[in-house]
Amino acid sequence: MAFDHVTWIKAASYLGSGLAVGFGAIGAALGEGYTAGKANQVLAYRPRMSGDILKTMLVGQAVAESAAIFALVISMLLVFGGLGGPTPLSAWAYLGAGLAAGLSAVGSGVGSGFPAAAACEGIGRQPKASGQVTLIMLIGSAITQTPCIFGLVIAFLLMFVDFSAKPYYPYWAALLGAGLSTGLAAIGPGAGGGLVGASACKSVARHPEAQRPVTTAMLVGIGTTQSTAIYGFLISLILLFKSFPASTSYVPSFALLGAGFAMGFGGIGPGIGEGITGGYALDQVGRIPEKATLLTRTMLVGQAVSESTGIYSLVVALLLVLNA
Amino acid sequence: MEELTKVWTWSLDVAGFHLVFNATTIVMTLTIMGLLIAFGWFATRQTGLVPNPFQVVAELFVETFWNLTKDALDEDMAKTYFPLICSLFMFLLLCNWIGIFPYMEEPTKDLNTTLGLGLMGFFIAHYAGIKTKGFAAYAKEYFQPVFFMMPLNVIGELAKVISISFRLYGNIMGGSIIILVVSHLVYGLLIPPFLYAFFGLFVGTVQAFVFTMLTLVYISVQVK
Amino acid sequence: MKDFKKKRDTLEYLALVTQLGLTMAGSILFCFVIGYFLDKWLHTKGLFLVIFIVLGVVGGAVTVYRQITQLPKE
Amino acid sequence: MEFSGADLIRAAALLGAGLAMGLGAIGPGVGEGYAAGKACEAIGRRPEEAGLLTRTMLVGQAVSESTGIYSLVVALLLMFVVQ
Amino acid sequence: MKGDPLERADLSGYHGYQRRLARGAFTVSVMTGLLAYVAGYGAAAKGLVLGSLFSVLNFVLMAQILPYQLGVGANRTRATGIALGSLGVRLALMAVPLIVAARSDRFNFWAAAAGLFTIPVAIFVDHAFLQRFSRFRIQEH
Repeated sequence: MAFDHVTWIKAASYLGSGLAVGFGAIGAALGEGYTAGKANQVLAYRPRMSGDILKTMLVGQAVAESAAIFALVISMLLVFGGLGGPTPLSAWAYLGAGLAAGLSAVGSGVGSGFPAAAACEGIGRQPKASGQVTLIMLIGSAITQTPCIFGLVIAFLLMFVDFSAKPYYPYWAALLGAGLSTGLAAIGPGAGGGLVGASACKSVARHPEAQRPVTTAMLVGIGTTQSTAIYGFLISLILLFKSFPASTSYVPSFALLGAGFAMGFGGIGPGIGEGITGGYALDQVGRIPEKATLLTRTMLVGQAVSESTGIYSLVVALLLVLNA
Repeated sequence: MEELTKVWTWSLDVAGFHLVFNATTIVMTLTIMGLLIAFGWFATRQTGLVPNPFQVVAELFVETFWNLTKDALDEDMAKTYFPLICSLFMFLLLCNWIGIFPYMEEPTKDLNTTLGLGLMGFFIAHYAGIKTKGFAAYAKEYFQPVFFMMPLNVIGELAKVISISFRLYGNIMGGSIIILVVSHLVYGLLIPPFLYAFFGLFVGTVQAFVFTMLTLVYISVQVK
Repeated sequence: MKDFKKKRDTLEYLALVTQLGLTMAGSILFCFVIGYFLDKWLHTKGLFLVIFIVLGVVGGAVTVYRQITQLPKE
Repeated sequence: MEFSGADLIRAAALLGAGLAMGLGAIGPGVGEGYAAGKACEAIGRRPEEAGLLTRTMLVGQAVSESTGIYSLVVALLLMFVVQ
Repeated sequence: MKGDPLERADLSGYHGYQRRLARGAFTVSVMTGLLAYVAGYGAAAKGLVLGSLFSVLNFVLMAQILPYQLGVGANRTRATGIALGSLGVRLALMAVPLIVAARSDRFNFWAAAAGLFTIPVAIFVDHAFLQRFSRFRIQEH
C-alpha cells in the first residue's frame, strides 16, 4: 500500500495535534485535581474560608491553564493552519511539533498545580498573609511555565522553518528528535519548579515577614532546576539547524533519534530531583530565614551534583549528534 | 547553523604535517590585543591627579582586581600574579564583547582559544605551586592521602582545564546559536540587536569574570 | 563597596558550584578519549575504554569532593 | 533505501545508546535530589552540623550516582565499540 | 457527605472578585482592540477581541465549575476526572476562536491566540501591580 506524501503529512499533523492537546489537557488536569484535593482538606477544618480558598484556587488554575492553552494553539495550527509541504519530511516536523508542545505542557501543567495547592493550604493556615502567598504563587507558577515556552518555540520552528530542501535521510530523525528532546526534557523541570514554588508558598504562609529571602531562594532554586530544560532546548536547536549530509543508511538517522531520546529522558530525572532539593531547602528557609545563605548554598551544591547526570546525557547527545 | 561551522582557514603543509590555522580567530585575537595595547598606552600616557577617561577606566579595573587578588593570595604573591589576572579579565571581556559589532567574531567562540587560555592557567598554577613549595613538596601532594590516588589526582587536575575551557566556549557558542536561530525566525533586524546586547554584554561579562575567578582560585589552591 | 564584595562572593560561589558537574563530565570525557585511542593503538576491543572511564569517574568524583570541601565558608 | 545487517546493528546500537543514557539518568537524578533535599532539611534543624551533613550527603549521592555512570559507560561502549 | 460545607460558605467575595476581574480584563482588551482598529489593524483588533471574549467565557465557566470540584475533591481520582472533563470542554470552547481565525481572513490568528491569554495576564498584572495601590485593592471582608 503506498500513499502520497500529502496523505502522510495530513495524518501526521492530525496525530501531532491530538498528542499536543491530549498531553496538555492531562497535565493541567492532574495539577487541578491535586489542587482540588488539597483545597478540600483545608475546607474540612476551615469552612468559613471557602471564599478565599476558592479565589486562590481560581487564580492558580487560570494561570496553570496557560500551559494547556499553548498546546491548544499549536494543535489548532496543526489542523487548521493550512500547513503542508512538498516532501514527506514535513510529516515528521509536524509530529515533532505536536510532541514538543504536548509533552512540555505536561510538566508545566502538573508543576503549576503544586504551588496552587500549597497556597490554598497556606491561606487556610494564615489568612492574613493571603496577599503575599498569592503573589509568591503567581511568580512561582509563571516561572514554571518557562519549559512549556521552550516547547512552544521549538514547535513553531518545526512548523514554520522550511526544511523541504533537506534530504529525507537523516532529517526525519533530526526533526522528530528535536521535538522529543525539548518535550521530554521539559517534563522534569516543569514538575520540579512546581515543587520549589509549593514550598515557597508554604514558607511564606508560615513566616510572612520572610518574604524577601524566600523569594530570592525560590528564584535561584527554580532557575537551577530549569537548566536541564535549557540543555534539551539547546540539543533541539542543534538538531534543527546543524547541516547533516544525506545518508544512504539508517545509521545517522538512528543516532539523531537517539540523541533526542538521550537528552529528553535524561532531563526528566535531574529536573524532578533538583525540584525536590529546592523544595526541602525552601521549607527550611521559611523556618529559619536567618540561615537562608547557608541553606541556599547547600541547596546549590546538592543540585549541582544531581545535575551531573543531566550533563552526562547532554554529552552523550552531543556525541551522538556529532557522530551522525 | 552553516554560518557557525563555516570558518575562514589557512592551511599549510610543513614537513608532512597538515596544519590548519583558524584565520578568523587569529585576526580577531590580534585585533583585540592591539586594542588593549592602545588602551594601555592612552591610559598611562599622561597620568595625573585629574585623570583622563581612559585612566579612570583603567584605575577601576586595577583597583577591583587588586582587591580580589589580594583576598585570594598573599600580598607579595598577589603582586606577582595580579597583572596576569587583570589583563586576563580585560582580554576576555573584550573578546566576549566584540561580537556586538558587525563583521566581528568573538575569538572565544573558538574552542582553541579557550583551551589555550585554560592550559595557560594550568601551567601557571602548577609553576606557581612548584616555585613556592619546591618540587618535592609539590610532587608529594599527588600521593596524598594514599599513594594510589596519584592517577586520580592527575586526572582531576587535567579535568579542571577541560571543564573551565568548555564552560567559556559553551556559553559564548550557545549565545551565538540562539542569536542565529532568532535571526532566522524574525527575518528582520528588530530583535537581534537587543539579543546581541544581552548575550554579548551580560553573559560575556559574567563568563569573563568567572573564568578569571576560576584561574585565580586554581592558582591559590596550588600555592597554599 | 561592601555590596560589591557580597555580590562577588555569591558570584564566586555560583561559579565554583556550576563548575562541579562540568568537572565530572570533563574528567570522564578526557579519560574516555585516552582509552579510545589506546584501544585503537593496541587493537583491543573496549578494554582500555572501560578501564579509563572507570578511572575518570573515580577521579572526577575525587576532584568534585575536593572542590566542595574547599568551597569558601560563609 | 537498502540496508545491510551491519547497518541495522549499528543503528540499533546508537539508538540504544541514547535510550540507555536517557532512561538511566532518571533514577539517579531523582535519587540524588531527594538525598540533597533531606540534607537541606537536616541542616535546617541543626545548622551547626552543616559540614558533616554535607559530607554525608555527598557520599550518598556518589553511591546513587553509580547507576548513572553505568549507563554512561554502556552508552559510550555502544557508541564507540559496537561496530 | 455530611453537610456540604459550601452551603454554609460565604461565596460573595469570590463571585465579586471573579466578576471584577472578568469585567476589567475584557474592558482593557476591548479598549486595546479599538485603538488597534483606529490605527488600521482591523483584523488584529477583531482577533484580539474574539480571543479575549472566549478567554473570559472560559474563566467564568471555570469559576462556576470550581465550587463543585471542591466538593468532590476528597476523592482525588474523581476530582482529576472532573478536571479533565471540564478542561476538555473548555479547551473545545477555546478552540472555536482559533478555528474561526484560521479559517477567515477577517480575524488575525495570532491576535486571537494572544487574546486567549487575556485572563492569565490580567491576573498577573492585577496581583503584581494593582494590588499595591489601595484604590484598586480588593475589599477584604
